[in-house]
Amino acid sequence: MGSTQLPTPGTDGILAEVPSAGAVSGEPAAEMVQLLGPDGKLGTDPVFSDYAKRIEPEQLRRFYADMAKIRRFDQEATALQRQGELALWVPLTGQEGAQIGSGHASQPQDYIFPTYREHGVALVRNVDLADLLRQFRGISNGGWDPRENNFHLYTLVLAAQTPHAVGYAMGIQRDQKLAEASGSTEPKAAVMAYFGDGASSEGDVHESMVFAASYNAPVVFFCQNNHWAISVPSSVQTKIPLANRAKGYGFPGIRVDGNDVIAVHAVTEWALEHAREGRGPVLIEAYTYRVGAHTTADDPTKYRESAEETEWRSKDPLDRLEKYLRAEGLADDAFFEQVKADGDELAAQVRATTLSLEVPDIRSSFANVYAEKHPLVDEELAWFEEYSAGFESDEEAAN
Amino acid sequence: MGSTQLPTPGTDGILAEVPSAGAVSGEPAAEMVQLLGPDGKLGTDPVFSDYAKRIEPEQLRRFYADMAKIRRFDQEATALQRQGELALWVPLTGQEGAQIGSGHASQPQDYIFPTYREHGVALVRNVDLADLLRQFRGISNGGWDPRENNFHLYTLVLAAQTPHAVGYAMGIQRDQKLAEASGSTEPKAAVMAYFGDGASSEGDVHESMVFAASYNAPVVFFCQNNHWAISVPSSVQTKIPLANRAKGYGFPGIRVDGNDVIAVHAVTEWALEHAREGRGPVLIEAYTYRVGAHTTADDPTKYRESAEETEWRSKDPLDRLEKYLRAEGLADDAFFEQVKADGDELAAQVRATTLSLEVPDIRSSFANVYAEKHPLVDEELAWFEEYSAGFESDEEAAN
Amino acid sequence: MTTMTIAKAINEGLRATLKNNPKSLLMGEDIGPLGGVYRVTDGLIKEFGEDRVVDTPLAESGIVGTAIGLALRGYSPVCEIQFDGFVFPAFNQITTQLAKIHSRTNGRCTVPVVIRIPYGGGIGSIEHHSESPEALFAHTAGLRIISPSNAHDAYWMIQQAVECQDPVIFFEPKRRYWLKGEVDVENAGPSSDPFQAHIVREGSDATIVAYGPLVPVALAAANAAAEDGHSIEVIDLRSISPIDFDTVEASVKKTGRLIVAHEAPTFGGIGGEIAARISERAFLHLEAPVIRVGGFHMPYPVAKVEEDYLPDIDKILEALDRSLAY
Amino acid sequence: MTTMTIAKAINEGLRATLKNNPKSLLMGEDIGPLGGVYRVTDGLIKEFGEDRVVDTPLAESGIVGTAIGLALRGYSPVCEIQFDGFVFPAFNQITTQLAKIHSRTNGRCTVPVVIRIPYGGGIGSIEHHSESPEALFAHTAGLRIISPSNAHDAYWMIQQAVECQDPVIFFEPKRRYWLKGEVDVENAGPSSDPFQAHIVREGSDATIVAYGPLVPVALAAANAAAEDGHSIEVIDLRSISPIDFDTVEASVKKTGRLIVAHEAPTFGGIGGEIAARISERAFLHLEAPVIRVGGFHMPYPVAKVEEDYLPDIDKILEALDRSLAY
Ligand SMILES: Cc1ncc(C[n+]2csc(CCOP(=O)(O)OP(=O)(O)O)c2C)c(N)n1
Ligand SMILES: Cc1ncc(C[n+]2csc(CCOP(=O)(O)OP(=O)(O)O)c2C)c(N)n1
Ligand SMILES: [Mg+2]
Ligand SMILES: [Mg+2]
Repeated sequence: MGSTQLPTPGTDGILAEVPSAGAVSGEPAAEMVQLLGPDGKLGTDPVFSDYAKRIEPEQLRRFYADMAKIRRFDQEATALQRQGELALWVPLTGQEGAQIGSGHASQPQDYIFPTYREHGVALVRNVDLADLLRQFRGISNGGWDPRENNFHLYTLVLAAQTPHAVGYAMGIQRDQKLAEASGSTEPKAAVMAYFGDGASSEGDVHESMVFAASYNAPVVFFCQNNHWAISVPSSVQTKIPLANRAKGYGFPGIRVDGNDVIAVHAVTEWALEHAREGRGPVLIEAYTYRVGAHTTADDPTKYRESAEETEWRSKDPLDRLEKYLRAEGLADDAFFEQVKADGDELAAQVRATTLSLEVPDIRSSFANVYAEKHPLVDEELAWFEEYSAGFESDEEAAN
Repeated sequence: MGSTQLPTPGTDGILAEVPSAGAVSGEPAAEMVQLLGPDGKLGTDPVFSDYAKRIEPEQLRRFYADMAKIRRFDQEATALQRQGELALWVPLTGQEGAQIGSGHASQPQDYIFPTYREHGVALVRNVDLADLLRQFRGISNGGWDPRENNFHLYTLVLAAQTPHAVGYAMGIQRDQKLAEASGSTEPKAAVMAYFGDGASSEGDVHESMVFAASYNAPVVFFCQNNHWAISVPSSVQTKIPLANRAKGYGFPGIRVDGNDVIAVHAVTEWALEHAREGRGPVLIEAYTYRVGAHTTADDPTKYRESAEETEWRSKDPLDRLEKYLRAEGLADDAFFEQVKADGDELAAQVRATTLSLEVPDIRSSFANVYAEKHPLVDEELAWFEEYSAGFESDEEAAN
Repeated sequence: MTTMTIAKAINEGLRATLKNNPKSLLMGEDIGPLGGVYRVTDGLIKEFGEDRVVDTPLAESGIVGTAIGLALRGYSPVCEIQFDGFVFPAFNQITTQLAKIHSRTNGRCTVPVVIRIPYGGGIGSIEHHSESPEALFAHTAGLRIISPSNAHDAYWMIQQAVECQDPVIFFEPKRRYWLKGEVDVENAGPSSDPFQAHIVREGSDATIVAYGPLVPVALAAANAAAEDGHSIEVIDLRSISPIDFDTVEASVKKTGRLIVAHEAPTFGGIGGEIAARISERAFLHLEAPVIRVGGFHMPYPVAKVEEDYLPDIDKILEALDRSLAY
Repeated sequence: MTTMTIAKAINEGLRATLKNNPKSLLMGEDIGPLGGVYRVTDGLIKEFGEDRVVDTPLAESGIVGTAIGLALRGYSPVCEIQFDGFVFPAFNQITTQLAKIHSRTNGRCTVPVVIRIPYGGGIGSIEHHSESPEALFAHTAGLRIISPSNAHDAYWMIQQAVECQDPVIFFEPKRRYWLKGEVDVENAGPSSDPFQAHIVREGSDATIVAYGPLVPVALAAANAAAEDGHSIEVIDLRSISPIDFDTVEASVKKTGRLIVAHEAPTFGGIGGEIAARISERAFLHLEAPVIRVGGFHMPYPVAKVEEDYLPDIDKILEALDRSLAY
């Protein structure tokens, strides 16, 4: 249970106590914020229980429904890949708690930079899930308009989006200064940057944290430690809990049970408030597990024991919330049946939309290299048109 | 005075307590290892006093003599630059304590990766100081054989040498395993990587620390926090003492008074022992000050108050050791006069050698692009020979 | 018309940008109170404050990466990389992110980031302070690359770079920072399109193409050749990506001969692209092969021998001789 | 003679290296128990242990940077970069350090690091998994760059790369990983020098130069052209830096026509260097301009349109037609 000690509101620069540095990252740290245990019982935390109490039953049901929905979507996408309809799929099963909990803590004015596995966050941010599949169907590198829901495109070069998040947050700081000067009362905003335990080793994560600390930027670094970077265990990236990284920069770092959607929500809400209120960045390490393969191209039997997977399945984020909802009388069989039906409907709908997505033309690639006119692009496009026309006339001649 | 708490020898993974994270890097942290204060009085430290006690009077005098020598050399190099004999000079004045203290803690089998201001370490490692000037005279990018004294060339791309240091240390680990297997009793070795407060922000430093922690590599990261990266104060790089960075990776980080040669020596000896004995990396932050300009091309009046410089001059590493040596009766006027005379002699000698250094020929550049034969290099060299010969025959014709 | 150095012209151009474009801001190492190691941003922090002129942590990937984030938020950041040799820590952000975001978002987002890089040699400096890495950026689609050779262009081109909705790498010929020239701050005149080459000297016997620091060298070589009775046309390329091949092609179709000069190593340099394309476009007009004058295939050498390394008047004349004698 | 795929040939080559050179070791992401995402290092960690086959943290600059340190200590590290598009975080270490250390130390130190990079498209993959960045390395002196196109070369060239005292970037044509071929594990034969080009098909009417994944395409185009009565010579370049210009020049002097094909974008690509140099060396022998067939000036496009992007038989034939008709 969480004995996390946090900055007194308004007091800057005092570090949250993070789990004992001696702990080994392969095992759960002794100190990790957890409210809802695998047994479905709700514990307490001196700071975060207050945040958890704010969550209405309706919202808890929504958490469950969203976790179930995105897991169902994940299965459908995996199936689509197996059927040759997607080039690749990146499953999120096991990480629903971390994603749905944190996603729901964000507000519309916050801007989110995901990596590539944040389908749960995408769902919460109202991204059309069929649009999300465009990337994996090989028809677009970015299937949605990031400005529409303040949810950025997936970034495949690991960690490259983390400085973008900090820069975006620096922009928010400037906008807010101007807004305050002009007496505007727009709601304050923050940024979230998602990355993995593997990506945490990249230099860009460090530079992002240096910049964020230096400018006190309103950004929450949300690291999903799912224990694996493809085949490499997180112990290769770090010997101690990743939340400790924040100690090097002087901002709070918190390890939270990533399979506990309530704790994740509470911690993320706290962190986003902290950031929005101008108290600077926060690092959250969501301690979770990638239950499936890294991608549909991966074979985990090459590098890990299935016993580990089994163990983690017993900590499943959906199961424990179901137990809690049932025990507290907040949801009944009808609810869970409805969730299942909704999931199937979503899956069917995504499948149908995906199969009907238009295949692009390379002309659209030509069109988007530059925002302004470019002679070389024009020249090469002209060549391509002539070249293609040659084939068409060949074909005509042949007919 | 140091209340630093250190890992019990043999116990891995317990962090040294580093200065309170709330401290601001602009001011000395409350907790910093210091033995010899600016007043020349020797204090105590629960761990490091033992190390300080090992230092014989003869060695203390050597510390003083070396600090004085390298400061004198610094003046001479600055003069040479002013006289147009060097393209640029990078003065170390103010940082003698950090460099001579740490340099003397290293052993011949240790390998050292400097940045570009470590003239004091170079002196201790027996690099010919005239060779060191080759780089600044524009006649070589590396004036000495790094293998001769296990002192690497200066690296000008900031932080780029830090992963080299870790890789070198990984090589030592492998060599030692083989040596142990074959019953050899070679002394154990470690690596030191020097870098500045500015360079600490580069991604390469992070990746180096990740690798070092992951492989438990025998490497000591030695950060000279001299308060400035050219015109940028260290508060832009970090809001808390840089020693805290080690907390993010789970190895000890220690802030030491960089102007206290005794404490620096003690802490570095401890750290190198720690590394050599297989207990993993250590980060040392030597808290010091760049009293002069960044380089001879720099003008500090553009960005800092001279009062700051004055204040730091009162913490001078030489002055305090002189006070101590005199107070303890370990050195007299004759000693200090001799030191001065030796410094002048060194300066004269370096000047003479520098002025007589041969100017290279571009043919040597052609020769060293590749270790093995390369047709393009041969072709371009042949062109150059013919082209140059054309001028010579033109000249002959003109005569 | 005002006379000023190239450094001052960029300074004035940035000042005008900061005044006219409230979303513009400058970022980099030592660009604040120091005004940059070459004083190109001198005085700007005083005038526009710390939110518009930002001294950053020492981390180039962080500089470009946060600039991208600012651009996504609607800002127009101008990053300074302190020297040519120190742009490489930012290479990933420039190549995989900055260049591709417009394309990746199917045209939805623009990232109008400018990256200023003082480049080139001839200043007797130490390692990494004299390089010409432009070809390493030109190969990547999505970036634009320009380099002024005179004060008037410098003043206008930096402003045009910021206004351009595409990312622009702005290479500043550092050894010409103190070169003075007339600047018309009212009218860009023929410099209104930064991506167009300029014929800076007309001629009929051969064409020399150069850009940035070598434009004055090319002109001097052309003048020297004139004394031997050769009429040489000189083109200031100005834009390295895109390249204004039309102007070069027209010139070569007139002169029949082409020399391309740049400080960057010849092998794999942008001169190869120009030679290849012009050889294709003007094949039947070329009376001699295109001759490239560039750096050798070696790391930029130490200062004391850089004279032997750098393309200079003599080397260009030698190439001209070979071309004319073909 | 044994038949094996290119992936297996590299695997066997690495195995031989690890056996014969006790100072060699492999480093990279997922190269251990997984055997690499393409299984190129399959089984090696079992055979040689964790000190020789090292799963690293996820940090490319760290991989190359520590490899340099290991090389300075006397080791011969072979780094795997997981995909072409992920080499850029290591660009600084490769360009400013790895390439320059031999020169910087005035020849005193060697850094025999090999960097293996699976490269190229045609596999229907997502962004950053299909690029051909070789030109971005070729421009930097101090590096050598090679790319095999068949199993025999793959087996030998990887071993030669490790033995070479210079840093070598080893580009592996990933879409040909499963291409089988005969390997003579006893004798390198004509493949004893990895920096020499091979004439893989003789002809007299025109020359096609290709390397890596496009060699089979060039051969197929030549065969198709043969049906139309054209005799086409095909050269497998094998080494991208240095380039064996002598072999190409001799061929072009014979055929009078040259097509250069690579997947990388044409603009600023290595084809420009070849075109420029051969146009100079064989100016009077060329009956048509050198024609380049390469990628468009755009980020590598999405999988569903890569067919329109990639040089293929038709595009090479179209170029041949243009050349022959000139
Ligand atoms: C810079 C970079 N290097 C390598 C890769 C290849 N790669 C893709 S995913 C992955 C593992 C990522 O692990 P982690 O950050 O933990 O995220 P997870 O996949 O577990 O969500 C690797 C190595 C990449 N995409 N980007
Ligand atoms: C990668 C890189 N970026 C920028 C520079 C230019 N530069 C040279 S020294 C310096 C400041 C270094 O500060 P610090 O690391 O604190 O070392 P100090 O000079 O104080 O010893 C800068 C920005 C460089 N050499 N390398
Ligand atoms: Mg992971
Ligand atoms: Mg400093």
